[in-house]
Amino acid sequence: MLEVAALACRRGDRHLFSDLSLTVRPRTLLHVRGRNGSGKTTLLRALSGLLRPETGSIRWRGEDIHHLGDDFNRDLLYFGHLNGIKADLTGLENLRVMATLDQDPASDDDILDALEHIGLGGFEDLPTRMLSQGQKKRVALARLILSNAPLWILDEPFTALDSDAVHLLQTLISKQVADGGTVVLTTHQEVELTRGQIQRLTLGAHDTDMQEPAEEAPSNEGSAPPC
Amino acid sequence: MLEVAALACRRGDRHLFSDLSLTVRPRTLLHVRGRNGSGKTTLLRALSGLLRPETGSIRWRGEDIHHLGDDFNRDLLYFGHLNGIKADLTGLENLRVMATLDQDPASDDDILDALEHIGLGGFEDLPTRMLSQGQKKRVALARLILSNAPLWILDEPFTALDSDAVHLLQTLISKQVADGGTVVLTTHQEVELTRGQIQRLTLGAHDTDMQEPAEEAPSNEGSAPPC
Amino acid sequence: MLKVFGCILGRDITLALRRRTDVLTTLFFFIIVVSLFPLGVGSEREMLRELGPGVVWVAALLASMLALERLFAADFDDGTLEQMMLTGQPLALLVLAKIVAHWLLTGLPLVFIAPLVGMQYHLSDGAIWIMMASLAVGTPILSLLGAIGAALTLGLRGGGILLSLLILPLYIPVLVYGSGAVAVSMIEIADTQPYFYLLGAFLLLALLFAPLASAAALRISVE
Amino acid sequence: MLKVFGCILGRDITLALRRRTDVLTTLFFFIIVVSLFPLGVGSEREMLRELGPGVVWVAALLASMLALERLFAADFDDGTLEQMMLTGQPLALLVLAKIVAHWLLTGLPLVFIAPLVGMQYHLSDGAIWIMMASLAVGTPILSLLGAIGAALTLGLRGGGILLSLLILPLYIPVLVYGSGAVAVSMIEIADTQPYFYLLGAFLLLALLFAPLASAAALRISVE
Amino acid sequence: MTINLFKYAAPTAFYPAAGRLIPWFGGLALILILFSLYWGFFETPERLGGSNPQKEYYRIIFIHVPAAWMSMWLYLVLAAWSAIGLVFNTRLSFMMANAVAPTGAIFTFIALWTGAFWGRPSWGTYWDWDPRLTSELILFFLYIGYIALHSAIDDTRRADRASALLAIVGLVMLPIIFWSINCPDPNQCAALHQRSSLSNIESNILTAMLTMTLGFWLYSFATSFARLRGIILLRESDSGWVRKIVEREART
Amino acid sequence: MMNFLQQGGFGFYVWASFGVTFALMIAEVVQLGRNRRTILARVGRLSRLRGQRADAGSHRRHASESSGGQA
Ligand code: HEM
Ligand SMILES: Nc1ncnc2c1ncn2[C@@H]1O[C@H](COP(=O)(O)OP(=O)(O)OP(=O)(O)O)[C@@H](O)[C@H]1O
Ligand SMILES: Nc1ncnc2c1ncn2[C@@H]1O[C@H](COP(=O)(O)OP(=O)(O)OP(=O)(O)O)[C@@H](O)[C@H]1O
Ligand SMILES: [Mg+2]
Ligand SMILES: [Mg+2]
Repeated sequence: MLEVAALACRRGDRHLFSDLSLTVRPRTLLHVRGRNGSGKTTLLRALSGLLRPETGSIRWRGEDIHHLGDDFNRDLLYFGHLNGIKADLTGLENLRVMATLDQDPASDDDILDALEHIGLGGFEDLPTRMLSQGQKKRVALARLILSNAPLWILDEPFTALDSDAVHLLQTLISKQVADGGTVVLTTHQEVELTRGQIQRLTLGAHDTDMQEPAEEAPSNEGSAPPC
Repeated sequence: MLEVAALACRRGDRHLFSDLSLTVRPRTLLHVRGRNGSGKTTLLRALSGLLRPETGSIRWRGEDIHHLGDDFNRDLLYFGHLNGIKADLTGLENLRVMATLDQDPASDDDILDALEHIGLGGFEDLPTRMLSQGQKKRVALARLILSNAPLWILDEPFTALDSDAVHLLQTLISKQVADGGTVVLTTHQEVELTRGQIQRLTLGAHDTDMQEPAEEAPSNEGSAPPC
Repeated sequence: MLKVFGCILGRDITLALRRRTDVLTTLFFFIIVVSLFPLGVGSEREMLRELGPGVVWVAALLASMLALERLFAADFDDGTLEQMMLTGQPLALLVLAKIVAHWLLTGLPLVFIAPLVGMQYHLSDGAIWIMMASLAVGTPILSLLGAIGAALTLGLRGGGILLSLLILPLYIPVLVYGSGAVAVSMIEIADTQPYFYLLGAFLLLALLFAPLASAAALRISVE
Repeated sequence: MLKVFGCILGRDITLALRRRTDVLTTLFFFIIVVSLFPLGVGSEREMLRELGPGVVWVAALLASMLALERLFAADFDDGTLEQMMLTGQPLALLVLAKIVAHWLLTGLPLVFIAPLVGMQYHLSDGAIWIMMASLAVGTPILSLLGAIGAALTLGLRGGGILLSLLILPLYIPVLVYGSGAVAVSMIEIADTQPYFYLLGAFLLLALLFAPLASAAALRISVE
Repeated sequence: MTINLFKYAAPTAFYPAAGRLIPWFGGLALILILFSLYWGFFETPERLGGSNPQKEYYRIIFIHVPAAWMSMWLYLVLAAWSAIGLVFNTRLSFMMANAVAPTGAIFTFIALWTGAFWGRPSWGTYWDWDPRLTSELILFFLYIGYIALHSAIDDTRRADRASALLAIVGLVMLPIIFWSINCPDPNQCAALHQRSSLSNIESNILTAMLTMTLGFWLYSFATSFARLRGIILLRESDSGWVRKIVEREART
Repeated sequence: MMNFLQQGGFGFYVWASFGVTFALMIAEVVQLGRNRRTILARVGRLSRLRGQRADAGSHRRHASESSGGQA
């Protein structure tokens, strides 16, 4: 269970949201929505512990995630705007390293199966640098198949994927939720679940003037504009 | 009119497509589709002259684009996976520089109008580094409003945009097509046009074994895999 | 034409001034490298005086080279370089504008800081003047030549160090004549003019060909 | 624990070997910088011998620092660093593994190339041995200290040169004692042992604290 | 006492308090500096005594030594605030460290500059690689490094924390660096260094020097408080109390 | 007076030291004053902008104002 209490975040000198409280139970998908720039990425990074919020607390199974530290990380799978795969390693090697670090008991065969499953059969021993944008993303998503972390945090996982891959990913997410996991994701598209329930959070909706910049950039003064 | 004859491209050691011929007339949108890794980006970069194709020719108004050189570039607006805006300049300054280089006669007021129109009113004097992913993309898309290039080549312009912005962009594309322009784009979503006609090209569909890597990467040999 | 040149020049200078420290870091890098030597080799006055010109020029080479790494890289990473190549303006012109902006921001300050550094090495006033003059003629050559290397190594991992590998050997003539001029000026009888003629000729040649070569290299790298 | 350490070590070494040039470039940079000096200062034997230790050590400083720029940057750019921070393994351990891999690839080769360089400066055999030993003890300190700077400047524009600004002053003790040991070894009566004790003590301290500080810096930078 | 401290640890409370203190610090600093200038130029002998008597240029001592002391003291202050900020996660401490850095760098530069202009008449050169001078130069580099890192990072929070960590690493390394410069040869280190002491300096000179030190000290309080107020305004600009202040000060 | 200025022939060194020291200190104070004014102006402009947000044209005016000011 992920509990967020009185959370406030700011980037630079802008308050993005404040006093955000919510609880995400197991078997639930939290779909964070909002316009461009409403702070979805910021919220997800705060939830995964990468960014320390201004105020407020985030608890996982009753304990503050910053106290849990590495224990929380072991329960978490975060997937950000960047794929987190090395361009010079092959898909197989990338996933092997991640499995070791995550202490997932995935053998090479498991990894090859996962790659096959995600539609990269035949590409597993190509350095990922040689893959297209969408294929790279697929390699990263293969971790979802291998991991048994109960909490997934996915930031716009559907971009750059073709419709096959989108479908596959939706199946994976449904399965994770059905198996008692928790998923937090952002996407501008709609998501459907076959089992489990969807909880929606819309950022920046109740109060549109949050969309305004709080302040001009300090470095922006004094120099002549180009051209 | 954009004419492609017997085009073949390869990336690394893989043939992506060969013997591709097509003609895109004015008042037409060419929607390039295909699975992840089918070569859409490669084709678009070839069409814009950034990448020299293996064989085949690309003609714009009857002349080879590599002979036309800068004259072709003046007719072209290319929009790639990268936004092409400087993070340290404000939206206004970015667009001002681009307008000067493109020799568009856009005054500051025109630019401000365009930014307002694309939903960035109030953000125009913030360095774009302070904007979210989608907001940055919007700044880049404001060029579409300012430019009067007859040929647009857009590589996945809809990613990271929220539904408002997607709608706006579709309107812009419709208008360009209606005004006698040519648009080439890739996206995994469907596009609709209010006027003008849509031509579709699906890459890698006729021949699925192209999805297989032709050859293993040379740099991949000889060193032990990690972990 | 001139408007486009001015636009890019202005853009790059604005960008640098938005991050004022960027400009200062090159300068301080130069000062720090120069100051490291006496710590490594000891501080005997006579020896430092002999070392001075060489150390200053080697430090200038390194500073210029390190700063060059970012000449096109930033524009490449955010896609603006791609856009510049598609604007219908001669690429060599845009490249020249970028190089000039770069030199104004990283090369020129070295000329002005040279007296300070000369003092640390106990150089005479005359030698310091010659050093300033030789830096003023030599550093633009460094920027021009370096631009070719920067364009070639664009987007490669470990670009910085690879760049130095490509470019440092090309810098050798500038180093030899630049430090030569200063060293010779410390001897009464010798004449520094031939050194400056040579450096000037290099500069002209580089000014003519380097932008073209860099533009060609950029086209290859962006593909 | 050991498995994780080995995994990261293996990963980084594999990555480097996939791009063999990366490893070689550091080495060549070192050689080129060392070779530039005789061109800049003249080739008098006596002076070169005196200069040798200092120049070699300054070049080692610069080479190590330049290579460090990429220590975390590549992982940061493609998001793998973020992932490493979220794996539930102590970050300091992962950082240490990365530093060790980095030293094996860029520091150790300098030790083996030292005799070649020593010859260029007409150093005696004894001095060359001492130089190799001092590099072997000193370069790990450089990698460890530099990692802190590399973590702090992660993802910043002009990172390379900023890094040098931050880190070169911290390298001074290593420079002083490293080159001091070699210089002293050329005098008959003097004893190099205290130098090595000092360097060894530094190394131990750095080994203890630098991974922790780098891990803290990474957490700050990735935020 | 502790309650008071915590009260002033909030930017809200600190801003007006600093505003009230600045004129006092500034005024006192001016008085002390003017006094010590008068004393230093008119009430002290024309040459410094000792084995190597120096002529009138020794008066540079009245700014050189206080500036050198301040440069080192302010680095300590900078590192201390940084450490407090990192440990207790108080925003004001980071701002404090930020506000002190430029003043410290200026004093370091002054020490270098005046030392150079003292060295020319007394040693015949503007610069020598004497340990003391070299360490001061390194201190200058450390200040510049702190400032450069802070301004290279856009996100103020990251900038604060990163440069604070750098300041602390610098503080740990400082003694090691200074010591390595002071004693480059561990075999005969003890013999190298001799300290000139203040005890045998004439008391008039000492008076002028110490008043100047105090003056510089108060001056750095005034400037860093003023800078701090600016930083607070910028960072808290979207909170209500800052808006009120701005409206009030726009009227006056 | 002349005597005082000459400082026993070392006037150049003494006055260069004292001059630069106090010039730097005064420059710092002046810069702080200017800095404060620009900060107040900017924060003021932003809070006014917030107040005016109701009417849609305000962003425009604000932006052109600032670009005019920069040029
Ligand atoms: C650029 C050149 C110089 C620099 C960077 C410099 C730096 C310093 C520093 C850091 C201190 C404080 C050290 C301490 O308290 O132990 C100091 C004190 C002092 N310096 Fe300098 N100095 C320079 C040149 C000179 C020269 C040329 C003289 C006179 C010949 C001089 C005379 C003194 C004296 C008398 C003190 C105070 C005595 C003491 O506290 O031990 N300095 N200087
Ligand atoms: N590095 C940064 N420095 C300062 N402000 C930032 C930074 N990154 C983002 N912001 C600001 O924070 C706000 C939220 O950004 P965030 O990336 O969380 O938005 P998002 O909801 O993920 O948007 P998108 O749908 O475009 O990805 C943006 O409005 C932007 O102005
Ligand atoms: N730099 C490269 N070097 C070698 N091969 C590459 C490179 N970039 C892409 N490829 C290969 O070219 C193929 C086509 O890539 P491209 O980026 O054109 O695909 P795409 O259709 O745009 O896919 P996506 O929908 O994922 O963006 C990929 O299968 C990939 O294996
Ligand atoms: Mg986002
Ligand atoms: Mg693509």
